[in-house]
Amino acid sequence: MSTTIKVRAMVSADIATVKAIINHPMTVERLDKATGKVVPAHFIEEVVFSHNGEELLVASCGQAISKNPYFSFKFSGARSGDTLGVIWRDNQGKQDRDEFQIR
Amino acid sequence: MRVTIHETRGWIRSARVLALLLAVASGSTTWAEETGKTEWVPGEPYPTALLDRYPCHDYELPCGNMAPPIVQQVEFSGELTGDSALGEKIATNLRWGNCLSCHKLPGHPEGGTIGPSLADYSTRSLPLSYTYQRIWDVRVFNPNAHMPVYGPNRILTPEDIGHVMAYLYVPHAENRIAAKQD
Amino acid sequence: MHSMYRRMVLKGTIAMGAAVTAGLFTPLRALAEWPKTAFEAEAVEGVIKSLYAASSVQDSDQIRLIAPDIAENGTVVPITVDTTLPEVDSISIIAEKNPRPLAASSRLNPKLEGYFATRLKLSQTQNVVAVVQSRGRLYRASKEIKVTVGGCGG
Amino acid sequence: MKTKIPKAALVAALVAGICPVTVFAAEVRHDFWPGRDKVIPHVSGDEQFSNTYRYWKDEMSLDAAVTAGLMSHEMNYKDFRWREKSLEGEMLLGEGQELFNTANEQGQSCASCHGADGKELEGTYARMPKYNERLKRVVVGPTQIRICAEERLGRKDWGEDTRPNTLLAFYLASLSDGEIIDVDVNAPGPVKDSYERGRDLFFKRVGHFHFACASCHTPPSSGNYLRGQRPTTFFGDAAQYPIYHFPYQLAGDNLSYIFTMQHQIRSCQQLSRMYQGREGSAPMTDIETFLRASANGYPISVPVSEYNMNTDYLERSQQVSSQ
Repeated sequence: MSTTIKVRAMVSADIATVKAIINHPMTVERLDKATGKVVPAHFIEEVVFSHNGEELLVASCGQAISKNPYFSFKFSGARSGDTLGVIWRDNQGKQDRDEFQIR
Repeated sequence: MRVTIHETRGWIRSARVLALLLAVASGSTTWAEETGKTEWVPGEPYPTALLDRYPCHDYELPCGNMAPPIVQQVEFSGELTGDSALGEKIATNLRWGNCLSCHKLPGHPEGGTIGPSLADYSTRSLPLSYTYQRIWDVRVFNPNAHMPVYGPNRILTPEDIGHVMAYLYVPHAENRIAAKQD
Repeated sequence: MHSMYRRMVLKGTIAMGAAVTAGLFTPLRALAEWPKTAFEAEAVEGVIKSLYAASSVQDSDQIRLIAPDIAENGTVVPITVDTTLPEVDSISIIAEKNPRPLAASSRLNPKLEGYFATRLKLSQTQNVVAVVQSRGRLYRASKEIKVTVGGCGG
Repeated sequence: MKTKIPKAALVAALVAGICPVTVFAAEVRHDFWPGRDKVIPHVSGDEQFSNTYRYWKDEMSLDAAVTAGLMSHEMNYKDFRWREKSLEGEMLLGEGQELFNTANEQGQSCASCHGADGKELEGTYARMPKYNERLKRVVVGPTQIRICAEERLGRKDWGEDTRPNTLLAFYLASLSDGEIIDVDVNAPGPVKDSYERGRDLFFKRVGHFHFACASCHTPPSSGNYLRGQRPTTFFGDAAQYPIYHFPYQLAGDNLSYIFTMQHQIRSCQQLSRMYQGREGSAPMTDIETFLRASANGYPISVPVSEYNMNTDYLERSQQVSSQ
């Protein structure tokens, strides 16, 4: 069970609403006053959501997405008990994946 | 711009002056420190360690039993010579005058709504000394006003207030246009 | 015409894909390559041109961009895009006055409702624009969000 | 352009005049924000202050107000702070639970005395702060955790303002989710005195701006915009603390945005240019006692987040205003 992704997915009247949070600093490129060096941006570039293995949504992100990014979307044709897959990858090669039950 | 300050007389006030002198006598806030250079750099966060110069919530520190600042009545005469752009910087900077937190300002509709909107202040042509007193120590008009006591607590110097007034009375070009749209 | 053909093929594969038992089917294509030029473009037109290879964008009242008028805090501004346009396959969010305007761009499977929400960092008061691609055409809606530093003093 | 304050003359005259009497310290009269006498230690006290209480006093009236399209600040922000648990907050509960169960070198953990996952502590957070007989002082949640950790587990680094203490307080408060707050301030005693001192501190005008907490947290300020935010009235607010307060972080603070009550007070003091109290100190405990007692009769709701991040409340009001 990954500790970087948290999802709340609920079905009501055939429409599933997904709310997801990813634990990530999402820092922008900035000048470190102490060392005077430029600290490169560190942010999630892509998040892929899938339903029972079938790709649903690919969200590409820039540096303007807030820290601990939040995504929400809705889709039809889901039943409680289905699995929702989440994969994220950032611009420094880190990534994580996890699967959740739709309630 | 000539400014004179009159301590508001009255029995209660002199009791407070007495208390402040006692505080001074007890060495917690030396008069030199009061009138000398403040270490706070306006525009920077106020160093929390220095905030014990003003009344505070503590039980042991002297600031816990310090008298509040004395109400000061001030007058203002002469021309308005402040710099409008600097006045805007003072009024909108959270770490300086911070007027924007409570007031909408010329060209800044995102201001607060606790105080009345000042977006069109220049059109009201209010006397300069009224505005100056309003900013210096609003308690002369209303003891329970929300405004900070800019003068007695040395948040703004008379020059700063001059700049803010210049910004209010003569908002520079783009603020005037924006103010009209509000 | 070309993109229409591409979509029919895409639809076909997804229909076929759904028939395959759940666990077997893993996302076919490798993780998409991140649209770098779009995310680094500094002008809004540049963003749209490099993302969608088209430049004509129509205003549409079928897109609702739901966000606060005055942001409580510029580093976390909730933005929701809710559209009734048919067959939406992409929703992008652009913050015009941010150093790099393109904030997010999502590609949707047709099963999805035209709904996408996230939280943005906005550098100053500005217009936030939602661009929706529906049936190969681009539609937009925008809203001005006033951004001020949160909190009262400091 | 120099401000002419006749200081030298003023100082000389007064100091010379009163030297012989400096022995007794004059009783200092502080400035207080109006409203101190209207306060009662119960959440219904809000009726004396803002007219929003009738919208959020219980589940039913809150649902009615929400469907009527009222904005969050008209419901003292209880719409999302009561009806929706915070996804971000839930991410950190696991860490709090882990801390509760982690044993020190001698194999002792909080769970050794209080039951696995703090079973026996359910509901206790709703009755804090309490008078601690042994320590002869009123203690709030984080202080009790510090003392327990120090004395029972030998952990010296779980003080009030640290990550373990804050996440433990957050976890323990979540065990009391739904419990009705009941701080015992009716019987005369140390907790009642602490409540009254806290009330006076809450209304006392302090700091560079000469603000009181009440300057912003009572009408007409509460409900109005303070830049991008709208202050709430303080009644019932303690029921949601410790709260997930993203994106605010005090300098050097890696508490993943969980703010305990006193952490929030410190943050507000910093923002309002008031001298910052030390978490766990007597004045801060008194203010927390006052705020928690002002939430008496209201159910705890943890974990919730400080800001309303879902935009349905905006949709509601747009629909209502466009009708």
